[in-house]
Amino acid sequence: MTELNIADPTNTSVPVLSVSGLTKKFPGVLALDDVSIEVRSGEVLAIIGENGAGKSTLIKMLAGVYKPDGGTIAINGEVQNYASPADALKAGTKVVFQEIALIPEFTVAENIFLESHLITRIGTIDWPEIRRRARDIFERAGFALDPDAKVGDLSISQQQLVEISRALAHDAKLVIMDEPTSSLTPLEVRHLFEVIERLKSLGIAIIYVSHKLEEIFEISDRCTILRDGKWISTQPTSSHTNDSLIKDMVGRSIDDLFPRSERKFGDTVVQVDGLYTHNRLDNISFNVRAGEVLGFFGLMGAGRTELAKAIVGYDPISAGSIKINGNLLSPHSTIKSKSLGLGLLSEDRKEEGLMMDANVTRNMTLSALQKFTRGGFVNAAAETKTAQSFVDRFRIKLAKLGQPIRTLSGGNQQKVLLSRWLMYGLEVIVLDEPTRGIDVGAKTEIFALIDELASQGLAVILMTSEMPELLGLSDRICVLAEGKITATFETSNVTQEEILDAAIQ
Amino acid sequence: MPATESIKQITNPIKKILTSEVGFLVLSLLALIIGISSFSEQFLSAPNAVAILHQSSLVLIVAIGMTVLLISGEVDISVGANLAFSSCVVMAVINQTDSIALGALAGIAFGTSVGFINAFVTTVLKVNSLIGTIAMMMMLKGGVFLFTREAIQNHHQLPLFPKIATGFVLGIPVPALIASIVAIIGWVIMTRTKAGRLFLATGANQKATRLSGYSPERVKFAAFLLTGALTGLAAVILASLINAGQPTAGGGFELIVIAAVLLGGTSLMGGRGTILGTIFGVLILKIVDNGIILLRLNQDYQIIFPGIVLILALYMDQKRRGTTND
Amino acid sequence: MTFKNLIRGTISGIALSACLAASTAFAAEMPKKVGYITNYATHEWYQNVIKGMEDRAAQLGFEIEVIDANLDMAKQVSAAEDFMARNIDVLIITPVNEEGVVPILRRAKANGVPVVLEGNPAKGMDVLVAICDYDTGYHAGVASGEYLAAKGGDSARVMNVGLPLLSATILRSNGFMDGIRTIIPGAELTHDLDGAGSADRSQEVASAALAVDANINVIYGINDSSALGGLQAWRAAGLSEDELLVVGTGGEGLAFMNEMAKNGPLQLEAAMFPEKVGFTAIDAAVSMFNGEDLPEHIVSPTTTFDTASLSDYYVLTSDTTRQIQWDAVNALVAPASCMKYASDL
Amino acid sequence: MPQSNNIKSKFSLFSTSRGNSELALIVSLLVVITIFSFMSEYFLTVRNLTNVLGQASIIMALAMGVAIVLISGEVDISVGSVVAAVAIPLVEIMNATDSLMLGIAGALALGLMIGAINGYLSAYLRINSLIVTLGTLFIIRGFVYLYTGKRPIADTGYLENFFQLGSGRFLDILPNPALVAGIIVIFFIFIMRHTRFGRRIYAVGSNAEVASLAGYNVRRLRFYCFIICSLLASVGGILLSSRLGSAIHTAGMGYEFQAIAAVVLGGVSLAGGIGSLFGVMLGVLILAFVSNGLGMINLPTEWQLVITGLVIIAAVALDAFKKKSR
Repeated sequence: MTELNIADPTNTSVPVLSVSGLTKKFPGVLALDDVSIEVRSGEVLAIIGENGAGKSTLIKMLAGVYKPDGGTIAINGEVQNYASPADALKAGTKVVFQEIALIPEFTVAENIFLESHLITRIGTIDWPEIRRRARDIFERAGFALDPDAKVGDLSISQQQLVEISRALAHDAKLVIMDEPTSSLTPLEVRHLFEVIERLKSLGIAIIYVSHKLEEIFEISDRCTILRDGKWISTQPTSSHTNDSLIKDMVGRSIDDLFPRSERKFGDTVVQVDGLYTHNRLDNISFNVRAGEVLGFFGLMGAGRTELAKAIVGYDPISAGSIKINGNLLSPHSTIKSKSLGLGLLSEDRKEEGLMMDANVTRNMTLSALQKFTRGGFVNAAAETKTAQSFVDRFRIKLAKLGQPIRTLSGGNQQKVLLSRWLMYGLEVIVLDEPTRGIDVGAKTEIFALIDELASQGLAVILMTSEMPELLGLSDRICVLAEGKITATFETSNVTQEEILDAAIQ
Repeated sequence: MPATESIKQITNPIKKILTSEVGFLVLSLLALIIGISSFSEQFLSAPNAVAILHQSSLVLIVAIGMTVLLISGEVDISVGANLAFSSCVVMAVINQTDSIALGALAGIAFGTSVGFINAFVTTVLKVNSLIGTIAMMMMLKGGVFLFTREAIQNHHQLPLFPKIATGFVLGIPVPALIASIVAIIGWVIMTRTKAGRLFLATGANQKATRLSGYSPERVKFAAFLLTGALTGLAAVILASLINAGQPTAGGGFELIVIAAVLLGGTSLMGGRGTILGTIFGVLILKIVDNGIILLRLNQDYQIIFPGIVLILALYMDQKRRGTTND
Repeated sequence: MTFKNLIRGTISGIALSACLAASTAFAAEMPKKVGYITNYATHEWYQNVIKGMEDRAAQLGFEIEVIDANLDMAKQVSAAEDFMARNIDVLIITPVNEEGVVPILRRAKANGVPVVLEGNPAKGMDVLVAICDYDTGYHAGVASGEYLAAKGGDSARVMNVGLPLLSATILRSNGFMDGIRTIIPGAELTHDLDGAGSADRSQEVASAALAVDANINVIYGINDSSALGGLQAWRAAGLSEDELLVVGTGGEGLAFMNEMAKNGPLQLEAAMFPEKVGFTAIDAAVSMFNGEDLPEHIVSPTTTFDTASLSDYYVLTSDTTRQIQWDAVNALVAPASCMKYASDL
Repeated sequence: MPQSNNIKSKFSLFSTSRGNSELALIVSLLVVITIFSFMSEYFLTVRNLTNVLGQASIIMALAMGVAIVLISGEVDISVGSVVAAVAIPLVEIMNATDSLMLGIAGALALGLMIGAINGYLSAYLRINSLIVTLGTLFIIRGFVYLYTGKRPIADTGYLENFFQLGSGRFLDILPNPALVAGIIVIFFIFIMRHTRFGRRIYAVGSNAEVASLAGYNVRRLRFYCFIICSLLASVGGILLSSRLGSAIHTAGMGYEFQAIAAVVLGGVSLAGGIGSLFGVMLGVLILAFVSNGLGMINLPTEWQLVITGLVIIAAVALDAFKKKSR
């Protein structure tokens, strides 16, 4: 760890990681089928693929979570046989999962030594040594972290740094990052890339898993593509184009990610005036017309989700007014907002959207139940018929309507949740990160759906941290920073730089 | 591993039949009936059936409310103490007014108001319902003795009152008839109405339910009120059965009710459960209870068996579903 | 044997009452503070015991403080500690459990606090004021046998709604069966049930038992709740009440009085006069305070009365209150010792 | 004891929210003591205060165990029955061998076995621990009744050290049970703060998946927590038995509710991962002093129940309110 040898990515010594013929079966599915990869010291290997391509199965085997059914994993040429994630870490592999694996109640320093708290001679925990070692790591890696801070109080990007510090504390030779930027702001992404460069310079091999193609081009040296559990290709990233990557990933080419039909704006539907919440939003005012997509862009913590939840009556407001077609949202509740035709598609499908054990129909008809209800009784036949029509219309892939929603893919789950509101019939829909954790194929379909809804006259408020999505879908863009709207643009005459400038204020 | 599980379910048709919500319970019940009746011929006699129905009725009425409440993601430990207090209220009001109807109404109203306070403490004061209703149980157990120092008798000797619970309509004991009506209404609510959907939705995902334009607090409020009202109704029957209001009644009642509901397959975490399952859960527990007396076993087994049955049932349920709590 | 016992008991009982009366009447010193740790203050029995104590203490001009162990032995030990911390003069205890109270007696002795036990004897005690549970059941059994015989019956099939949790209640049940067999030797214990001492549970278990075999003619309850719960089960089963005899025990509240007023199956009540127990316990406490010698067991009288003689002992003064007839109760004589104790079980 | 700024800051009274809730508990305890000191002249005496420490010792031992299980993300409500069960081998072995130590060993062995059963069913078979321990609560009590025939088992040898354990005082001032409970409290506060084992329990309760990724054997850790809990309940059972000089079949009934109430009052989250044993100790003492004080001022049981219930609801509601406004 102390030696800082600058690795040459092209050297021919033993690779840090060499995987050969790795196979994993689950009952009825071949999740990973004979995959071989190699990563060398100081190299970034990107792994891309749609959801279900086998990326997470591969990572989990490298992390020691799953046991392979076939093939080998070798670190520095030594074949490994992991019984647990702790073994993988001992062998030098550290995975930074998308869902950060830290204990929020513990301090930064304690989390770094979570695997094995440093102890004194008598076996008690050596707190001073833990703090000292944590500080050493931060100094060496250049992280601005406080060892005594509680992890639960840190931002996601700071928590990632804690995770990376864990890798350094254990002299990891291979760091695997699973969708590390999905919750990061552009600025934080820049910081992360600097950290990755520093890790490379420390001779650490990196596997970088992401959906975001522009990041792949920027950070990775080589790129492995998986599809349906199979290895498709491994090439220097520079030999790829955007289109060639997408084509290899989905097995077909996607001509246009963001279809845009002709939109006709109607009257103003949403009027928000001087909105405040007690801890975040600060004098928010805007209007949205029928058939218009208003995009809200902001860095992490700028208040996008807070705004989304406040305008639909989910979270309380301290001042200001929200009017839908001139009707005041009062009392401030989701019951009232729904009656005014305003609804939110939450960013957190699992926590705030799905009823995991319930079936597809039940999930889809939750908001629109009243439509099938006469005198309190639900007409199940009408309900099923309507649900089926939405399944057909949005091409939701499922075996039967009665299957539990947890068995659907993320993209199909999202379509069900969108159907939940469309079945009800909204005037305004608030979409908070509508494509988070959804693969490219399904994303395109959802983009098209949003476009179609707008062209049919729905007012759309889109909260997003993804620049292409923002620019591809919105008619106008509001930029949020620290709970305030710092700028409003027409999408047709704005650049990414202008938007970022406004967001960083 | 959700994906594999679904495949397991689809690929194994035999397992699929066994995973039907009540299949396992029906089999257990049949096994019990056959087992006990082969040792005791009185088991299947009419008087014994009536005795089982009487006793099951009280538990079932409250268990229907508890099922709805657990499905909504909350619990009420105070039902036993509420039962005792409400039965005293029933008898006291009958003594005051000479009206059985007013007494019954007062009992149900009292039970409901306890449910109201539980709902308030849980949904407004945001106290965990397990803790809040344990505290309510303590307060009711104390409060009932502030209300009456001793069992309240049927002072005016209204002969009609004790006859309600011991009477028959169309050959069916009245309590069983009332319990059946309650169970049918409960079943209709949970399977056929919007309200039932909202109880399930609230328990399955409270945040999603709120975002879908409903108030989970109101839903839970309704579930607590329902549980309280049904406890009051059970108290009317109890008072009629023993022809008195008994402040010490209902000891351990909450545990039997909850055990029966859980045995019936309702999830402690909310969002899953059926009225049909609860009916079988109650019958199984009460038949075991009855069988122990019938077979002249040591009555101490009456607390051992439910414990074993409960653990076993949950284990089997988990095996059948192929899920764990991990 | 039993007859002899009875005679002996009667004589010494009279002597004792006289001695107690004398001691309290002439006692120069009254304790300032007497503490009573009851078993279960919310039960009617103990409420009437406490009432008797309060009335007697008021007569003698001091106050009594009560702490309720609420059926928790640990709480009883704590209560004893609390009383001793408050420098109580005499401690009266109704043990939640006769073994669990032994260390308290030892500690009280070490602290020089005299202790009167009520209800159950325990090792290391100085004095016990109690009714005789076995005797009470026994005499009720004899009376039942006589009642049945008088009606021309020669068989008794008994459902005992018991409470095997406590030794006192086991003694009552055993006494009842032994007593009834002195008149009807072939009396049979058809059902021996655990009704948990509560009306609702008694009703439940009795219902199940009657479903098995409803061919009984006597229901014995170890307390009034058990007897009435058994009777309600009988009614719920829709059986004829003509040939049924119900025998209650305790006479602690109003429930049995209401039922007896109907002149239905509840014809006999084994009354235990909790007020008298409290009264006697206070007198014993005063004697202890003055260092007088007392017999180890002071028996508080019980008797079995029927619907006709009920009013000799208790009169309803309103819907919710009753008045004990002290003259009649004080005229009852108690034996010096019981026929059987818990230690004989 | 290794001390660092980190730990100091974590547990100092003013710097963190955790510290705040402990401070609030200390203040509450002082308020309770002050109020009762004015209401009864005997309350604020060395004798009474030390008495209360002795009286609280049993619930204290139980609460420590329950808290550790709750922190690990599970729950154990069988502790009340364990208290009664372990007294049986304790007294039986003592009577047979005249050795207190052998008796204690027997009691702890039974506690270990019960803990292992609870732990195996909950941690390894992954049956919901609330239901498992609800089941064993019934089962153990039932077997206690069966074995004892509902008769007390006396310490026939009158072992002096057995009496002294429950009723003697250390240095003539501190009741021995309080000394035992104090040692347990200090030992486990230390374990939970300063050993890998303790920190791992917190991690498991906070997020079992993260803990598993960090290489912890989550199931085994939880299994150990159940064993610790049962062993501590056994210590409670031994202390109670020594105070009673016998094994009593009804001992410990309802103690599970008292222990959980104290643990939650002490700031342990029912969801796991959060809470300190120091807070739990304060929670136990608050309830013990309230109970003692109410007895000192001669308040009847019914009022004590009502007030204890109100105290619990108020404390938990206040805590929920604080969390919300944060």
